[in-house]
Amino acid sequence: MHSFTHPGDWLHLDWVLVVVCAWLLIGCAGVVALRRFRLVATVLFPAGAFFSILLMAVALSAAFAGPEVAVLPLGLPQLPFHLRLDSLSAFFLLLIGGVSAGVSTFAAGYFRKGEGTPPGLICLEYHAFLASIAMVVLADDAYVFMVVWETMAFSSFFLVMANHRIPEIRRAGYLYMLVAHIGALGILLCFGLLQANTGDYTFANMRAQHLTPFWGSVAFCLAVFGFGAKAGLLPLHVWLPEAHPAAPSPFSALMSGVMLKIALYGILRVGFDLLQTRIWWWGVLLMAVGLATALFGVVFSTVQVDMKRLLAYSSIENVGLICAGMGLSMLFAAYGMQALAALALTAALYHMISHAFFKSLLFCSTGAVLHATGERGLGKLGGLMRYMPWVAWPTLIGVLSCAGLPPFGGFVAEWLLLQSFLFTTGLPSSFLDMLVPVMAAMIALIAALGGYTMVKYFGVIFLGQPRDAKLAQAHDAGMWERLGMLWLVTGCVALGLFPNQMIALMEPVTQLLVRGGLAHTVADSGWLLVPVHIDRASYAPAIFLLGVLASFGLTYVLVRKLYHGRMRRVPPWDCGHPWQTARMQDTAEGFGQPIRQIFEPFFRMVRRLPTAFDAKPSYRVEVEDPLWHWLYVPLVSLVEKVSRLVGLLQQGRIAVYLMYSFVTLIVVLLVVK
Amino acid sequence: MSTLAPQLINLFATLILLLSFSMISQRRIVSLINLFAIQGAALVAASFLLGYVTHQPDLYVSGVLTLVLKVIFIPWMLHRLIRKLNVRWDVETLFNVPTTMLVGIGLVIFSFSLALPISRLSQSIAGGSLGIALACVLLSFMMMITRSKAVPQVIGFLSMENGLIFAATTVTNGMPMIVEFGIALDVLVGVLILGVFMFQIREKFDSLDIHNLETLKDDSA
Amino acid sequence: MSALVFVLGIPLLGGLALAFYGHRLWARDVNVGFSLGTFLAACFLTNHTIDHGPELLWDQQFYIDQLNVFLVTLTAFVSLTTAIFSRPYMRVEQDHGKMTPPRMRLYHSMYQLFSFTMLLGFTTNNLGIIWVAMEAATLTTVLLVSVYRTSASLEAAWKYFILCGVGIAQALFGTILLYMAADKVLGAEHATLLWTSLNDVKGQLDPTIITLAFVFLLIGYGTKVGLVPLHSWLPDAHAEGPTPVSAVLSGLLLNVAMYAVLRCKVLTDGALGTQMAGQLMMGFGLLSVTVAAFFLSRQKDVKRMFSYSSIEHMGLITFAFGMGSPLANFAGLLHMTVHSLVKSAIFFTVGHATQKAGTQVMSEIRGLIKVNPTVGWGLMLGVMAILGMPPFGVFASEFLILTTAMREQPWAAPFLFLALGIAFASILARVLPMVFGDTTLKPLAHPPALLPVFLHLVLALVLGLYIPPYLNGWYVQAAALLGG
Amino acid sequence: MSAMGVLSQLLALVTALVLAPLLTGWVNQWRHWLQNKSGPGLLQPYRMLHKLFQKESLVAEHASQLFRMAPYVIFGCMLLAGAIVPTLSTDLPLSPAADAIALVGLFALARVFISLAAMDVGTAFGTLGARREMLVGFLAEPALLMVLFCASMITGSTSLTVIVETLAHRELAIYPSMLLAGVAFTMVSLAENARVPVDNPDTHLELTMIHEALILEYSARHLALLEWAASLKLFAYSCIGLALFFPWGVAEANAPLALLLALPVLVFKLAVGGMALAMIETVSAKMRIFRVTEFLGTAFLLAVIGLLVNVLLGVG
Repeated sequence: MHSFTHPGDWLHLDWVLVVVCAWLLIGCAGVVALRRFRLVATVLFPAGAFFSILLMAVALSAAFAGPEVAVLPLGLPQLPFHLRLDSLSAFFLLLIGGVSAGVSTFAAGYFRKGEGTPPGLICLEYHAFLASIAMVVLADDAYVFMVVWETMAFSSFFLVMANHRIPEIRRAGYLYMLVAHIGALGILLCFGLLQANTGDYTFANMRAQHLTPFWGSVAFCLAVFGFGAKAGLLPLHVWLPEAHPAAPSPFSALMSGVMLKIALYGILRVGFDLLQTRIWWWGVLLMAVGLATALFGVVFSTVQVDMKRLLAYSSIENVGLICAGMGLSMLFAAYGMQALAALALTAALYHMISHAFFKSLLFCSTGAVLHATGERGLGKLGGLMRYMPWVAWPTLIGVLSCAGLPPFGGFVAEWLLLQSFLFTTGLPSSFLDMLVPVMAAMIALIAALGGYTMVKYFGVIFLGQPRDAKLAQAHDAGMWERLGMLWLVTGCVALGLFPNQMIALMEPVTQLLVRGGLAHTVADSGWLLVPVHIDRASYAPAIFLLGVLASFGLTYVLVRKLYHGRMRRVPPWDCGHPWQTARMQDTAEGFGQPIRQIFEPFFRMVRRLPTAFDAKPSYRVEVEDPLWHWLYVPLVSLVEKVSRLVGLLQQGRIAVYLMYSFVTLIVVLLVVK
Repeated sequence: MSTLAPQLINLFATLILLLSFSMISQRRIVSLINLFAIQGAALVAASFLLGYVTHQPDLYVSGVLTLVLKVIFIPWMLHRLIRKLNVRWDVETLFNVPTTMLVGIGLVIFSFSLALPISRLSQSIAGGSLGIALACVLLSFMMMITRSKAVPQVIGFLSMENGLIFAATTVTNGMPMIVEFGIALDVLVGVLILGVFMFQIREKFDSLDIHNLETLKDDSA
Repeated sequence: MSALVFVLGIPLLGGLALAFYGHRLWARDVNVGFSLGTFLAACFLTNHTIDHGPELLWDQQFYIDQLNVFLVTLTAFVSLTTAIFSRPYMRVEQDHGKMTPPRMRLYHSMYQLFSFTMLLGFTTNNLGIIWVAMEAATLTTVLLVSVYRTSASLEAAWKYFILCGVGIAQALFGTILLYMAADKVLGAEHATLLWTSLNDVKGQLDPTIITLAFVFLLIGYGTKVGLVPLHSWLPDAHAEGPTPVSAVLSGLLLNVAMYAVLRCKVLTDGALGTQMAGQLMMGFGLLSVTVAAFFLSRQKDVKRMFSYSSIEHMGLITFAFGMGSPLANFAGLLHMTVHSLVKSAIFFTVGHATQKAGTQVMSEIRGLIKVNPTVGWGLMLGVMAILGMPPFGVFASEFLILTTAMREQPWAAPFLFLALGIAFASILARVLPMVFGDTTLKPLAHPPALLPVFLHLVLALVLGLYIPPYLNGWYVQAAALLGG
Repeated sequence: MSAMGVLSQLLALVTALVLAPLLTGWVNQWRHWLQNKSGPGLLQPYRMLHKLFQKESLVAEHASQLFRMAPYVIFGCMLLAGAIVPTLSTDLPLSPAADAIALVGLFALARVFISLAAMDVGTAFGTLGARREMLVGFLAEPALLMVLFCASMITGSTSLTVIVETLAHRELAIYPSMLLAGVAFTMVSLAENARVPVDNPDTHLELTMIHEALILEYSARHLALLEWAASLKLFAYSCIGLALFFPWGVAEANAPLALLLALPVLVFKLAVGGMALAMIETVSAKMRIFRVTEFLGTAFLLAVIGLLVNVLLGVG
């Protein structure tokens, strides 16, 4: 361990460790002040936010510095904790710091008295969660990676179980923990393979190993399985729509925004960095899984009626898109096309950081709405724009960015992704050449559907008339909550308007992973974002926004000047039907109905139609996840069947037990002879 | 005398094997206890003979120990127990007797084939008896499985101990003294505890049938 | 006059003293006193061994080396904490009328005698005495299991005695064969069952006899370890006895049996040279882990569930020792230590929970966190530890076992993956409703002694995050002793 | 940013603004002639715009600022679209700022804002229209993207000006992929501009209207801006169609007299396009709303097949 010299010349890694320890201290302080909710809300969480900003600053400066290594005295005797801060971890630390700063400030204003677990305990779990996330990104050997990886799952499990009075939340917590642990076991076995019989679990040693294609593929599939379970890739996604809505909103924001990215970081670290062998079908596998997850996620998010489940499914969609981008980059890297691999990887990284910002913003807005109205179902909300402008407008920016509309970060990520998918003329096998444009078509469709979902989300909650009388007393967000949301909004806008600077930040990461980068072409094109060549494609968000605003302002002024600006408030046109009520607006189910009709085979619908003889006719449609019935229910019944079989072993009769002992003796004697 | 001893040892061994067989097929408890006592006596005789032939005094001590325990005290205690619990009815087994006999023979063949390569190497004069001892152990093991009453199960357990002690004395001229004492002590205390249990089972289930000791199980739905 | 006299003397003395005064009110504190004395003596013994290395005592009858000295300390420590836990527990049991004064006397004296037999089993050098100690341990625990005199505890005790008696008898036959093999090599007059002498000469032992001997020994002591299919007695015995007894049974007695198997494995490996012993142990270990995992999902009684979890963990430990490489041995020893600590901690919290709910059926125990947060959180953290969540030591050893398994025996990895996954799913499914949610339970009269629980969990946490070099040296030497 | 470039950019803007209502008027005129009615005249759209700008705007009680801000945003987007699409010359300084994908994004932005504004009022018709608009949008947008990708696959670039220049200079080759893309493009533009097979622009019948439902609540200057934006959208779509499929006659950089020539060529092409559109409208009947998804689905598949054909034949 290095001596504690003057803080001026500390390594970036030391500063990150300072932030991590600070978070843990704040957590412990939370435990001390268990019930004093005011202290926790106004002192501890903002302190956490301050350290997040510090982490962001350190990450920014570390992005361009060379990799730093440190060894902590903790851990197994022969395997102390190895930590390493390279450009990939710096990028993710930047993401963590940025998002957690906003979410911590929001969380400061989020707590009310006497709700579920004491705020002090939540503060501990929250900051332990943050600390473990930051450490996962620094881990440089299998043991410390697994320890902090499962501590992350462990602490977020308690966050999900914050108000465990409700049975559904307990069920969600259980499912979440189970899938997280199964995934962790998968990762453990993958690391077991990666160290290839050397017994040395450090990543440096793993990088030096050259696995045979077979064992390399087994390790990669285990990694995709393990990290996919945490990221919510298709077959293992069932926990995400249960767990994220169950957690209090600021934490589901952090889980959706940051934790899913850490799972994808895992795939990046193992797939690109640790495994030196590159095989082309790995990319195709990742792309296929990614796109299937994305399509599944977006289709399901359109038909949800609970706002947090809608966002959870939308997170699944975005994770799928990022995975597809990574898969394409791996495909290019396998064929040695560095430039295109870098383009695809930059698209994936850009999508990660923009999704982190706008998804946390949307979850924070649901938190504010939930606290103001106490209502989570979309069916009972509406018209909150008038009562909660400070929440509505930032959410509008989040919605536009999530829908991938031009001036914001979401569009730049989608733009880069489409560019990388489009220019694939050089792939040797014709089948792949054919496959990639089809995937580009799917990405376009998925992005468009994302827009559909977001219009439904914003329209049903904030616009129109309040569908329930008590919505009128909805109070706007507090000072802390506004501050947190504004921070996240600036993040989204900055990502949208200054892509060149962001891509310059991602340059070291792509250089590290695929030894190629976009920086040189992007750097010298000033305002224009030119990934490959000026003639190929270019996009200048600032000029684009300027154009729209200029024409907006010009028309506004000209119309006021040439004509007039008189306006009068009148009741809306009711087409001769006087009893227009708020309930006549489109409900959440209604808005999702066309998608439900088009993508019929995707869903497992349970309809209860009213009959002629009903005293109180009611219509209910429940849309369930088909995978739950195709994969999980048979799996559970299989385990039950086998355990019933095994149960027969313990019948209670002593003679039978003696028989077991006798037969084992005879059998083993025969075997040994 | 030197040539006579191995034959005598083998005689005692076959006697013990015969007794084990008869105990398996025996239906009445009182005669079961007596057979056990006779088996104990044969064991004592074998150890005295071996002690005399190999001039090892501790074999005499182990013989006396077995005599006191296995021939006098335990049978007396079991008889008293049966009189007090007035358990006099016959002992039905789970499988009918012929099948148990067939299985018994199979076991004997198996243990002989198992012990054959070893007994050739043994220097002690009664090398061959290892197979017989193993057969006694397996037979009494099977007896415990097939009996559905508490007392026969205990007797099966004790005759297994007899087989083991016999193996120890014949194959390696007895175990070190400290171990002999330990084994004897354990067996004694074990029997005492089993006696206490039988009282409690009798008092709790007012029958010594093992069938009502089957409540703890996991195969229910 | 080394510390060994006190290590063995104090519990023996305690057993005898408490036989007369066990029913008194202050008997509980005397019990704790004796256990404390034993623990201090064990600490002295450990320091002594660390400074001077392994040594033979009292004309070679007792042998202390790195392997058994850390097990002695562990046993002494856990019996101390269990004694502390049993003070309030037994008082509540007495209030509920389940424990009459004569039974208290039996309980206390047997408790001390039981720890004496375990310590004897660890420290003796004579394989025959190990057998006698195991038999004595079985006898004492049979009385402890049947102390409630209910029909279920009676049945459990009967099965426990018969099955273990038969198992140990097979072990005796194995010891006799071992003695026979030694007799051939060392000659008749100074043939001994002393492990050290056998260890020196294990190269020349006759392979066929040793193979047969190891089979009998493995199946004999394997019954006591609870390896499937010899495990049938374990769930009944651990569930029916009073909770301190279950804690000590699950935590310590299984380690003694495993220690005996290890001693025999060292001799067999030396004699045979092949990996037969390791493969047998791996086979049994894997079978136990998989079968026990499937049993877990069927359980309705909380103590039965955790006893199956003990079978699973012992299976994992046997598998680790079966692999035989130094790292696997290290992992096995670490897992044995941490499993004892965490499993006994869980049994402590479960004890309090069952006393509060008045029943061991899990569906009637709800919302522990609401009734008594410390018990609730204690149980939650304990269960998370036993399921192998990282900050705790169980994860460290499972990490090593799984990765070495993936490296050396890739065929075993899917079984381990399946078994650990299903075990995690079933235990968490049962424990979560017990800990969280609303409840109708009422707090108890006597405040629970939860110091031991958190003491154990902190130790497990330390073993998970930072194994002090002092302790690590211990494990490495012990692992080297086991060879491979 | 040559002076010539700025001039051609301004010219493009002005022509878009001026010609758009004329194009709508021309199409309506032709439709009425084909249905042998004497139409309201070619300049009717200008008169309507002027009338609407005079009126006082009536805004619903519950409407928020978004409702009043949306028309300006939508008009701004459509104006920018007109500026980006190379109508008269390819020397447009603004064009590098947004390529084909950004153009599609721009249309999507306009669509989202109009839908949100429609939902803001809180009546049944607004939300109904918004849902249908988004339904059409989510299928049309990827189809349009695929059509533009076909062209960019051939020309190797997604920037519209580069596409037009390369296509214009290529000798007259028949690209099968462009044929498929052309059919897909016509279907998409019919749907996007609310033409007959998908939606009837004139009707206010609740069951059928999509576009009209969105602008139901607007009046006076807001309505005028939205109508103007709708015609601008039609103008932009037809210019994209011309740029992709009939690129000849568009002026290159620094060729002032070619710029003068380009205007009449554009007007002629638009006239022919307008007639074809009117012909399609009178011939086809309106589809049920749930048939629209199949209609747009086929358009999307056609575009994707066009893309594949492009890859298969190795053209471009």
